Amino acid sequence: MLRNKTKSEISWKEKSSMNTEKIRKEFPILRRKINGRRLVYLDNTATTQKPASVIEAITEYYEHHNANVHRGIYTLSQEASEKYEEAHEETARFIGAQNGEEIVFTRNATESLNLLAFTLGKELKKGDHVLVTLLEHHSNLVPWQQLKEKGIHLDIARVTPEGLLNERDFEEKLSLKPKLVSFTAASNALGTRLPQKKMIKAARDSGATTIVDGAQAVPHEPVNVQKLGMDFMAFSGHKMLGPTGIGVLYGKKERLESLPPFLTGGDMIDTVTEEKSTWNALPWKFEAGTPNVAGGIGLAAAIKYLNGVGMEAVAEHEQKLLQYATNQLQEIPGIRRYGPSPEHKLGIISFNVNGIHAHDVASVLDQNGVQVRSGNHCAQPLLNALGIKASVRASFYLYNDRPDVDALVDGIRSAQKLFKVTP
Amino acid sequence: MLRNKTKSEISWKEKSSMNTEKIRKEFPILRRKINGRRLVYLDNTATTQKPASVIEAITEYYEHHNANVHRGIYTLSQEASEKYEEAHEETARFIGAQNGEEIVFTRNATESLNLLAFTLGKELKKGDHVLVTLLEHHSNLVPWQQLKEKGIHLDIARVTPEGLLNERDFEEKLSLKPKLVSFTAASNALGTRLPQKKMIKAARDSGATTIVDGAQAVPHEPVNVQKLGMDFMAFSGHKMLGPTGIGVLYGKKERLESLPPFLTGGDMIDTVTEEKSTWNALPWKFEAGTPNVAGGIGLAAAIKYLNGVGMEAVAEHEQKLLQYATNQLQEIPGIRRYGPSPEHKLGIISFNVNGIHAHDVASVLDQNGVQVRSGNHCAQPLLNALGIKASVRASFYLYNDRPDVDALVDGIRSAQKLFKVTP
Amino acid sequence: MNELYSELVLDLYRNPPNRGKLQPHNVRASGGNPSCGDAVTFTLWMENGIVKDIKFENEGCAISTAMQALLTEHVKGKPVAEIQRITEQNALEWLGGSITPTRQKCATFALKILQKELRAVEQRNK
Amino acid sequence: MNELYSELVLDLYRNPPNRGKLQPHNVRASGGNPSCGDAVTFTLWMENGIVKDIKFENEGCAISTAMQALLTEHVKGKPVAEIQRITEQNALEWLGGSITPTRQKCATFALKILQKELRAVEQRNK
Ligand SMILES: Cc1ncc(COP(=O)(O)O)c(C=O)c1O
Ligand SMILES: Cc1ncc(COP(=O)(O)O)c(C=O)c1O
Repeated sequence: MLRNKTKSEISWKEKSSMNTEKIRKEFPILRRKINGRRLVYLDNTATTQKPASVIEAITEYYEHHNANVHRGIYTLSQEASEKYEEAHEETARFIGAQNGEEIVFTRNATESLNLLAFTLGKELKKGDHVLVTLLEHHSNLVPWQQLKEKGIHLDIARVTPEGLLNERDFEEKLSLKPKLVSFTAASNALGTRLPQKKMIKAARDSGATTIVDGAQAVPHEPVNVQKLGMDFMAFSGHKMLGPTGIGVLYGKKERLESLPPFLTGGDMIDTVTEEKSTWNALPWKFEAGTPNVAGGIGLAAAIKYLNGVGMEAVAEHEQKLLQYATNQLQEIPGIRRYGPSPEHKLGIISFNVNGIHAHDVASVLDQNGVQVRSGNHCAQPLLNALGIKASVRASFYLYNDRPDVDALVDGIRSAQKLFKVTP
Repeated sequence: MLRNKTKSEISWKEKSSMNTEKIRKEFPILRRKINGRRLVYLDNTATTQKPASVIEAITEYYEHHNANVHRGIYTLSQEASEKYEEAHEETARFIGAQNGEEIVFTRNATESLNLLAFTLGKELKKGDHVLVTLLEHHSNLVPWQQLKEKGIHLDIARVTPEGLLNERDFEEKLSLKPKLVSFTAASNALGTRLPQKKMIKAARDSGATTIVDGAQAVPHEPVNVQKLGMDFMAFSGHKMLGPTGIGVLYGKKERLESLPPFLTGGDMIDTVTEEKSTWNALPWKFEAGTPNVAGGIGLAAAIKYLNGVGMEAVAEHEQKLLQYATNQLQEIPGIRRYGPSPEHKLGIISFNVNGIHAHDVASVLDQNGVQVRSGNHCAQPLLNALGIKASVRASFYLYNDRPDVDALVDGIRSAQKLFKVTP
Repeated sequence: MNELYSELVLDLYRNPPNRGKLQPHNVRASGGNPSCGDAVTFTLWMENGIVKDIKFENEGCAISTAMQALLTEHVKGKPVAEIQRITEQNALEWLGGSITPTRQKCATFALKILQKELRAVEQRNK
Repeated sequence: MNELYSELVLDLYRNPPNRGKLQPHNVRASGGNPSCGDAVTFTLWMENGIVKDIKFENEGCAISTAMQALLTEHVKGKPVAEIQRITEQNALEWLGGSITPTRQKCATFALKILQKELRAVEQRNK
């Protein structure tokens, strides 16, 4: 047993292209103890921890450059504006957009998707179809449900029993000629990757506007929007090492241009008379009021950090951890895992322990310093379809390592011992 | 001249209940130089600087407690949730609301006002009236203009030539029985205070729902929503020492309860089926997606800072600076000031220098380290009505002192010298 | 000893008294904590404002199951007025141990569901 | 010497050449920079694709006024093709000094308005 562990330890280090030890030192929170134990943060699907460089970028902004953007001609305002605009450019480069005009900063992926539901929704007519999948986070389902008031039909492509997209069903529902097709690049509940490129092509061929919920893709793998070809994509800064309160809506320039504005008021206008108003240029037309300047600058710092590591390396690291964790979990009796096999997934493991409720597993893990999510993961319809009420979810990011997985496994075993369910 | 200055210096110090010198040390950015000069930040209407305690609260959060809120049962999530909920309570206490259920965190005042325009707007019918004033920021005008599509009439109460609200006109327009009356507590362009309490009472008596844009009031004077009695109030954290990306919508509990949700998705829901969804409790029903947790915690730290100084003291300090600045500016020939006399205003001075465009004044001031706004201050209709295209605006906050005003005056004089317009 | 999971909680979870459906029953109280998928249904036999007998069926974690079992034990034979006086704090104390804030909802939601239904019954009988 | 306000800028602001309305004119280009309230109207006499004469009326700051005056000086007598080749960078260089980024829009918006109108004229004449 000990021999074995040492062996895999070595091969792991040799194969890994990333220096996790160095990375871990750059995340101040990882020095913290939880209940006297090493903090093992495994809720990366929900939100991620921040490297010192991101926290410093925010501090530096407030200590040296803070001012309102766009409007002042004085030095501070000029500096703040340049940094904030450069954050749009940095984000554009990161996802392969043409330039910062195609990048709207919102609060989070949820707001980005709502912006689309409100503005694209305006153009829809009674009887029109919108197509999503059963793998959506509530944020890419509930906004579209609201359009039912207007007489829009919401179609939901089904999943296979393993939790993959039922591609045949998706194609069949495409034949209803939906005006909009909106789907997630990966499921936050199960980790399932969707065949993005194929789905975008099929949807475009059938004449639909395509929207990708990239909240779980952009943080975890290289994404190039021009290669993928979707019209719009939503994601969240806080899920990719960035601050809370900053999200992104990517849109093809011509699509953003033809969209009506969403929120209105200061900064997004050109001229205002008592009667009516005209709109500012992209992307400002969609950023009403004083934006989250520090948030945008923090996001740019997060992207720089990710670029420094390399998104290929991030994806590879997570895939390896997932493989390792899957193997380790297989050794524990009485575990039910949900979702497809590792090669169809992001670094997410969703499971239950026989005889122990998901919440109790999470609580015992917490007593061991291991932070995992339990519940329905904001995907109630998917869990219903799979016949589960709740599951435990562990999800990985670049700062997680094998000791984290080992702590998870040890925690599960001690939960089984406490609840006396060891077979 | 020198004798005089010394005299007023003494009386100033005696009268002032605030230790500005100490306060200035608590704002790291004030140590900065601009173009080799002392930073004189006089664009506080647009946004404010942050004390070290606010920056530290954000850093502390990211370094020790960062996690998603509401959803996790593990230690970090529990800590983050408690801090985020406590931020709602702190904000509620600050404005005299009943409790945190009445406090919705948004991105900024603009989003708060849009939330109301979208949700209250839903209930309006063709032919209904909405009443605002000509003193509004674009953010309390443009969202209501959008309702014209639905056949709603937007009435705008006029101003007097000095820039006060024309109260008779407001009353006359109230007799059109508007369903909603939304007005700013103070004009960001001129500083004019509006007779809030009287206006709220008159509007309520006529049966209207009342909305106050408190973006310029809450940071600068004690505000008690229960005493004032409005149904809703909007304001922005970044204008009151808080971080960017966090704003507030206050609403009476029963009003917020009866309002439909605005943005939908994660966190704001209770149950979701494939067909439909039900909503979470207040205030979460209005906070869709992962909120700006660090922003909320930073805002709470800002409020604690303001409470430490005392809002009465803040208001008094600004009024004294305004008086001083008004007197000093009166001594410079060739200055046109806009707006009413100091006792009807917040600490805002709006002016032009004969023979020099507002932008050029601002640029020369910037060369002297003085950061002021020039332009239309997001209030184009008001400036049009007053027959001005642009003005220079200097606005004060608790960290400004007499040397700041003196630098403003010196800067104006050097602009006059450079442009050879000294009479 | 585990702080959150006292022996009492674990025992009640494994062998909860009063689990099942009371037949016949004349009051039924049902609800859930949708944020975590927990659900409970109480079936009661009431006479003259007194809970003569009560059972529960549920889907939930150890904390919520243990609490629901304890709750049925506590209310059996009690008049409604007394049941309405039970506070969340009381209920948490029954459990012993220290229930962390995020788990308190697991513990207390069933009490609220029961009290709400008993209020509704009283209203109907007025 | 002031970095932003060279003697050239200040002189042009105080005594701008070509200010006024050209009468008669056969082309008119008008627009503004609404974010700051600046506005300009050019009136031109064009023959065979050449700007024979040009004047401007404006409302604006020293930088924009100086630039508009310089622009009229530069384009007078020039064929449209040459005018279209003027870049923002060229224009900023005419001003000497160093125009800070926030003031560059003051300097360059008039050039864009003029070039846009000349393109429209060409389209019409095609
Ligand atoms: C796939 C997916 N979409 C959307 C969201 C919503 O993101 P946010 O809460 O940042 O708006 C999430 C977050 O969990 C997600 O995983
Ligand atoms: C009176 C008033 N209302 C609304 C706003 C809009 O605030 P924000 O840009 O933070 O949304 C401002 C900001 O200048 C303001 O002064």
